[in-house]
Amino acid sequence: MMEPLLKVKNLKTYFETPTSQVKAVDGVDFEVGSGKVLCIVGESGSGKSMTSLSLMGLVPEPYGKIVEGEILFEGEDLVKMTETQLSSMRGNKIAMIFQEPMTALNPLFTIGEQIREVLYRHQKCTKKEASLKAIYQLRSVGIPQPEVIVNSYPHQLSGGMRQRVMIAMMMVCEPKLLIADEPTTALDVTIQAQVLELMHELRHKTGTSIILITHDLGVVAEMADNMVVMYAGQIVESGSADEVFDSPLHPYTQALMASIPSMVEEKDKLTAIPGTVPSAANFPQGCRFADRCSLVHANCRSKMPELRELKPGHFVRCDLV
Amino acid sequence: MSSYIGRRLLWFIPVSFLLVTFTFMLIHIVPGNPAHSILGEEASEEAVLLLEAKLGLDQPLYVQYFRYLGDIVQGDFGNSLYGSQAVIDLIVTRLPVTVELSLLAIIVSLFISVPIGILSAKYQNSWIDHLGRFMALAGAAIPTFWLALIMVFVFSVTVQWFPALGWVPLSEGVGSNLYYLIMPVFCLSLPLAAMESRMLRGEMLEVLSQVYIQVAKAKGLKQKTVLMSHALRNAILPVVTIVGLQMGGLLSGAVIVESIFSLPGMGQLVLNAIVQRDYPVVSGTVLFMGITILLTNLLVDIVYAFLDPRIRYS
Amino acid sequence: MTSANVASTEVEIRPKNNRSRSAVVWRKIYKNQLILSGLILVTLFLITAVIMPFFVPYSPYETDYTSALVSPNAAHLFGTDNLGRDVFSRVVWGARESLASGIVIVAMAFAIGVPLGLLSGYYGGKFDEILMRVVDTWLAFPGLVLTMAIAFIMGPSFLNASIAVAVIMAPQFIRITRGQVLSIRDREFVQAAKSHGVSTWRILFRHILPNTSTSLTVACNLNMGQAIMTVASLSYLGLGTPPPQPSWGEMLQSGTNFLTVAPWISFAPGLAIFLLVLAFTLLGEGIRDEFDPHSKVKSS
Amino acid sequence: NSSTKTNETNDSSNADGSEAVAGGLLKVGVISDFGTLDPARSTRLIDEELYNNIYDPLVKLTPDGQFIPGLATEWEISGDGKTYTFTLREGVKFHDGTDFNAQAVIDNWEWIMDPANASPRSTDLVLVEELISPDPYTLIVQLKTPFTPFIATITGRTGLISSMTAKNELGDQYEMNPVGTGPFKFISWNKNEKLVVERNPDYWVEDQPKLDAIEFIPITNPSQKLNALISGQVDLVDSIPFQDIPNVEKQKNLIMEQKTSFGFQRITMNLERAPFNNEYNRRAVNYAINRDELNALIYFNTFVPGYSFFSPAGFANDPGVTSPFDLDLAKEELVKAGNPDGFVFKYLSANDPQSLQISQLYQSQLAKVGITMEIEPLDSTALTQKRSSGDWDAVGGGWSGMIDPDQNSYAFIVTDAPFNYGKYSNPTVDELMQLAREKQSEEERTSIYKEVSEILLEDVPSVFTGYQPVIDVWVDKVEGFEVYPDQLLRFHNTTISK
Amino acid sequence: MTEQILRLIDGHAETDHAHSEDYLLEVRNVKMYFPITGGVLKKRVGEVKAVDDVSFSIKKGETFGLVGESGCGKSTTGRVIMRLYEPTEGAIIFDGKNISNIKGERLRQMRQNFQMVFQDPFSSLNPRMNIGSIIGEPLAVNTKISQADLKDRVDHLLEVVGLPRDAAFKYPHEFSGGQRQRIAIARALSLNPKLMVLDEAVSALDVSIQAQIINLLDELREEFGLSYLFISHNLSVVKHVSHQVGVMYLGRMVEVAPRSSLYHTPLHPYSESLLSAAPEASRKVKRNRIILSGDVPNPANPPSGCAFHTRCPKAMEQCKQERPELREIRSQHFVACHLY
Ligand SMILES: Nc1ncnc2c1ncn2[C@@H]1O[C@H](COP(=O)(O)OP(=O)(O)OP(=O)(O)O)[C@@H](O)[C@H]1O
Ligand SMILES: Nc1ncnc2c1ncn2[C@@H]1O[C@H](COP(=O)(O)OP(=O)(O)OP(=O)(O)O)[C@@H](O)[C@H]1O
Ligand SMILES: [Mg+2]
Ligand SMILES: [Mg+2]
Repeated sequence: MMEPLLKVKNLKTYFETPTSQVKAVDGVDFEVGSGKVLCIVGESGSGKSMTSLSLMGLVPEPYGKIVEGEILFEGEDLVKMTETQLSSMRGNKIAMIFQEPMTALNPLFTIGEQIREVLYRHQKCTKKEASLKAIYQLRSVGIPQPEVIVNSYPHQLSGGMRQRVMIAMMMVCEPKLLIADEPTTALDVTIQAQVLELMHELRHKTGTSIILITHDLGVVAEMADNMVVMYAGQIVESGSADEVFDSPLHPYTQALMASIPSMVEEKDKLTAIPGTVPSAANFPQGCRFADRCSLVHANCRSKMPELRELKPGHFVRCDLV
Repeated sequence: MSSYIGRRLLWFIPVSFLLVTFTFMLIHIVPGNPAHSILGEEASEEAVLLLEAKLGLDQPLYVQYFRYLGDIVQGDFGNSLYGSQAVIDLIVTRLPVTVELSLLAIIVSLFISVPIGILSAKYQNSWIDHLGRFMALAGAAIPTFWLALIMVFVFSVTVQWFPALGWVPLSEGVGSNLYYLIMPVFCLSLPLAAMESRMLRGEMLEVLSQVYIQVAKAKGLKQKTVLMSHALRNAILPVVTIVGLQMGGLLSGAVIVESIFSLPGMGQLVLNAIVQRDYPVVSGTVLFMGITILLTNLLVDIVYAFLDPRIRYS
Repeated sequence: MTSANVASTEVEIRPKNNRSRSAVVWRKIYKNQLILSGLILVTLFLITAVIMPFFVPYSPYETDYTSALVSPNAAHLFGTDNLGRDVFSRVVWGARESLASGIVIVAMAFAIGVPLGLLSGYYGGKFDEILMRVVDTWLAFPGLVLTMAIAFIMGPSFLNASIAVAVIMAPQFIRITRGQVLSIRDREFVQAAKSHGVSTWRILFRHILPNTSTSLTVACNLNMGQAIMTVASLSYLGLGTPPPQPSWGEMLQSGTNFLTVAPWISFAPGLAIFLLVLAFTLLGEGIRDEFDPHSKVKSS
Repeated sequence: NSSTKTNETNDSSNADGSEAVAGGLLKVGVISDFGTLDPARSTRLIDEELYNNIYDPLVKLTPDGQFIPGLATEWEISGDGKTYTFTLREGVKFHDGTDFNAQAVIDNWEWIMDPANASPRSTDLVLVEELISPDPYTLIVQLKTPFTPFIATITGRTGLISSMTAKNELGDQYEMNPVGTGPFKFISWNKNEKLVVERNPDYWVEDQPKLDAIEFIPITNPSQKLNALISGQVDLVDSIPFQDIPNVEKQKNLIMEQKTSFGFQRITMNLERAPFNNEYNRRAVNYAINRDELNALIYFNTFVPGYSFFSPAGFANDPGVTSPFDLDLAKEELVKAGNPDGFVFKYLSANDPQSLQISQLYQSQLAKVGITMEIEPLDSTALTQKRSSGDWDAVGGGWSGMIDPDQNSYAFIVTDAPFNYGKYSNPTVDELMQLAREKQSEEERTSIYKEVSEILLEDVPSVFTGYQPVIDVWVDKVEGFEVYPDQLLRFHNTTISK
Repeated sequence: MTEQILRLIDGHAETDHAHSEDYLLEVRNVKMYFPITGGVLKKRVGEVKAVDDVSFSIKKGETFGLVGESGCGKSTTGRVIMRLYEPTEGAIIFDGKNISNIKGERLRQMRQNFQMVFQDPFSSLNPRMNIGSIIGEPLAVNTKISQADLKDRVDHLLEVVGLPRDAAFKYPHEFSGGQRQRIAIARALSLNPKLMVLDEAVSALDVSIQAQIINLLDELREEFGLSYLFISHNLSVVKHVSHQVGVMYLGRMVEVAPRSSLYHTPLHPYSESLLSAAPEASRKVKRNRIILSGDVPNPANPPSGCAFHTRCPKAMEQCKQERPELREIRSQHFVACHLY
């Protein structure tokens, strides 16, 4: 089998403040194949964003740190790279889209300036070439009248447009990997559909691999080749999307799916998961889902279950299955 | 934006009207008869009455007010009670000193504060930040007059590097003009620099936590570009505004600095006028300073509108 | 989701073992070096002002022919001034004037500014427009110059100087309060209170005012420092508390005449002003850092 | 009875013969900026400091207080003391080229006497009945009553003659564009920065003035004066804070000279209300004030303690007029007054640092006998108003002094005189003071003043503390400058070496 | 008696629309316009038609779901009903009484009948008040309840929403988002309202928590016979909770129908594409997506005719000119579209 584009091994990203230690990401393993879409789902605070920032080498200074693990991108360990090496990767080979299109663009620069900047940084090109490329790129993400838009400022655009601009900006160097952290959460459904459609298209056109982070299982179902379910800084289940949706194995994944109202089926009552996510500042010793799990067992609280490969490519962190 | 600026300009009228009214009240409802102070204690009652009539002080207050208003509109700020010089002439001859002093102070303060602010924010909670912050806090807490005296004591009297006082007009050479201004400018700029660096640090921290900074980093931009182009440009805008709004504080500081270093500026003028109860000069200068401050604020607003596309294109 | 993100950070702010609210506040204060050092300094000055005068070795008023301009020694910690008065005793007594002026001024400015700011921010409309223009005008006066003029015209006294400074300071409180009210007015809990039929007064004083307290505390502290400094400047210019009442500004002023022969006369009060102003500034900045990191109170 | 005329050339010769080079620019630091450059409108001493360089008086003073001819070459006083006949100098021109003559003097004085001009100097000429000019260079002044101090009066501002042509032409602007006959011509005045005068090449005294120009630079912050001298920004200052005296002495290139002034310092008491309507209380204060301490702490031993109006600088001083510093005596007086534990009174003080220091010292001294003095500092205008309102108990202050003893006493003590704030009224004193105005011999007048001083020491309408010095300091390259007890600066004979 | 008088005062002819006993709330042709000011003098230069001629009704004990994209006027509708705004036009009839113009004391009394729960559980609770006073406040200001009774009532309400009693002494920041939303619900329940306006009440919560709250709301509705106006942009949640659903677009109601009717056979092209765009958490169901082009137009300057015609795949010439009225196409199924 071909070496995957990205391979994350036992990634641990902690926040160490003088008073506390927050295990935001606590031992995460996954792979992304070339041209594939990997979706990471999980509830708020489960470490999705920290995982993606770790991949980018953008863990918030000075308290956040990757304390352990490897991030092998095309065989090279990003964790060991210097800041200079990393920065020449960012926006070039690995790009990232953020959640809030409203605040993700610098209000004082025109759209054109913000796109051209990437080109100047990573490619040798003249002003003219950069301008042309920027316009071309804007057109390819479906922005009408790109010649006009390049000279506008972000506040003149709607949310959907801004997210398109973000995508254009990040795709301009044709990265191998695009990380999208909840790119559609802030958008309306009809606009979300447009943006997801756009990402679909781009992936087919450019062969870029995508890590799509979301808390919306609907989006996962729509987009994912493979998926990872995170809970409290850890992966509880991962595998191909079809597998996981068809036969979710972890009690959390099962409960999560049952808790979502459906558009098609009629559900009389939703299955709510009782309680709340444990605080990242002091996780319980054993399984982190134990307190909310309906199948909980005495062992669950004492020993942390391992992530096991139950079926080929389908991993679960639960000793009960 | 034109309506934004238009509104600003429109408001300028009632606000300056209020300003004129306040200055009038300031001077005219206070006890103390200027005629007495001009004539000295030997003056006869008769002489006082005559002078009052000459100065129009015998009129009812509202008549005086409208006359004052009329004069101001025509650019006539009245005459000094001592030496009958036109107040506006007095102001105009002193203006260059205060303007130069203030401008230099602003420039110097920016030279001090911008690096401190940036470094403090960049290395938040490191020793650099602690030092920068302490300097900023201390700079704001040092009484200007004390600082000035210590500087005179050290640099003029003890080591004799700089002159203790005095002023050389620009026309007599830029070098000596600046040489005489070094200490006053420093004293005046220190509190300003302290405030600016505090503000800049705050703004920088705020901006650095914005998503678009993360985006800039995610684009692979060099740290320096992120900091100096993306972050600083956003952070400095409000700081510039505040600096503009500091005109009042600056002029107040100028009063003290000018009096200590015997600079023939507006601060000296108004301080002496207050002590001599030279009412027309006091009200004229206060009014002039007030209008200057209003105009600066107006200018800052307009400049801000130009610098910030969110206002420019609205 | 933004709010959800807040939730996750909220989780860790949540006190362990259900610590009470005041315990949390104390812990934060203890952790924050700015607040802590400011608090210690202010406390020291408060002690100095309230208790110390009863323990100082000399009367701050008594002149002594035989011991004028004595440099600091065991008997006179900070030396004596040109009239033979003990500088240490005078500095200790001067703390009263400085602290009192700071408190009086901020209290007056607060009393003028906060109600106006509350009303202006909450009701908006014409009243707000006009008040804001008045405030603009008010702020357009060169502060110290106006203070000087007022203090001079009314005659030098503690109260007059304080009134003059308070008058200049009040618009800042209007602005800060108004700004806070504007941001709180549209928060959902105010909407909720309205929809429950809570009266306007109650909304203003129960819902809005308490939520401005952090900003106002910061403003009070920062302005306290500024007030003390301004009063010292006025005293320095001979417009503050008249002698012989020991006042730092006045001591510094008269000390400057002896800078070359007896620098200690002006050094001690200068340092005292510096430290006290610093203390309040530290406190203000610290509180803002710790409890109100996102508000940008525009300092004057 | 005529005064001597002295040869003008006398004062231009250098005693040591080292001929200083003519020319050069002298920079003079003065205590504050000038108010008006028109002597007829001036009330403040600072203006007067300047005037003798731009204007000439009819009669000049010497540093030791002698009268010498100025614009008047001779003067004669009639036996009844009411007619003064002046012979005026011929060939003198104002800076604007117009002639100086008797009509000029008359025009000047009539301007002052015209109530419409509200001239503060009009009090100097109230006794004038008539001004007659029989020929262009003779002026006869007819007084209503005999007034010996008249000559002294016209050594001051009233005796300085302006060009009426210029004054009429310029109107109010004359205050900023003075035209006199003096050794220097006015060039420019930039308020708060400097006032420049330039050598008058046509000055009527040969070889004078020697300087090319003078700049008067106000240094309002007194503690900066010495710094300005040391750092070379000025060559001469008109005064120096007393506490800087030791420092001046340490500087090798600085020359300091001092003279006791004509004026006096005192505490005046309001005799119209308690506690000072009680003479014992007044005496108690007099005994409790320690003038030696005042001298040491405030004046750095440059002060001359004193007990009357009359400074040793003038002729009327009598060293025998004195009273002891004695706290026991003070307490006895308090017992007699009926308030053995002392009393409380309100004291008005000028608002400048030195006055406030003095006030605090008094306060501390009086506290030792149980008297509580409450200080109310006021700026000069407020002080004047408060003082005339009568709502006060005591007021401090002094008088810078003029040459004639009458100028330093009459207006302060005679019933209802303008500066008699405390409302002292003693017919004997009134009579004696009037008599002293009419007598022409110094001896007679001295003995009258001694009598008055003794009465005042008994009645204590005010507590005299002594006489301030006039101190000028200059760098050693300045020569030919002399200190005058009236504090005025006269640079006609001054030179500066490069 | 009083009721009749009140009706007379309100002066609204009620004879036209026969008042049906089982409707708790009727919204009739409500318009809410906000002025836009501009220019140097801040003159009124236009208006945002945030809610433009909206009508619907809610039955007792039922939930009316209101969906639509951001800015379409959902919240404004809710607020007008809450009388946080006074409607520009139209009538709001609550329990047979027109409340659209009442003021002062009457409004205050009326308000006890309807309560609101807001989207953001973090800003809808006063951080400076403890939970006890937050929940008790509506009671304290509206009734003359004794301190002890108040405490009992608060305890009871806490129990109802599933929070421990000692929560009363804590402050909002000590609770998670879901718990806070429970507190907000408890507060809304305190006055025994008949109608609750839930403005995105579950949108900010994680799915697992969201399910908890939805279940809670369901229970409360049954227990207290409440009616809900459930505002949300999440179609599946609306589907789960509502009996009737209204779809809004640019300030107008484009479709109102019973839930099943709407979700099975949406009639309006906008509803259709909206439903098709909503992601479904299942790999099995493959739906045909209708992807709309362009953004929602600016409500200050809405398109002529049918506001949706700029994005409508089935737009006709008529749509540009004429504004379609809301008409009953099928039983209980109202649509504003020229296609029908
Ligand atoms: N700057 C920080 N300092 C301390 N802890 C942090 C910081 N940023 C995040 N965390 C913690 O790290 C954990 C993971 O956060 P992360 O942002 O990755 O969650 P997420 O899954 O992206 O959540 P969401 O869906 O809300 O975006 C959380 O518990 C959070 O509290
Ligand atoms: N107080 C107001 N003043 C002026 N315009 C307003 C006001 N409130 C709302 N609007 C405008 O009315 C329109 C409808 O707003 P509303 O908040 O009702 O939308 P919404 O459907 O709730 O959207 P969202 O899903 O974003 O909450 C928007 O264009 C908004 O800008
Ligand atoms: Mg996230
Ligand atoms: Mg809404």
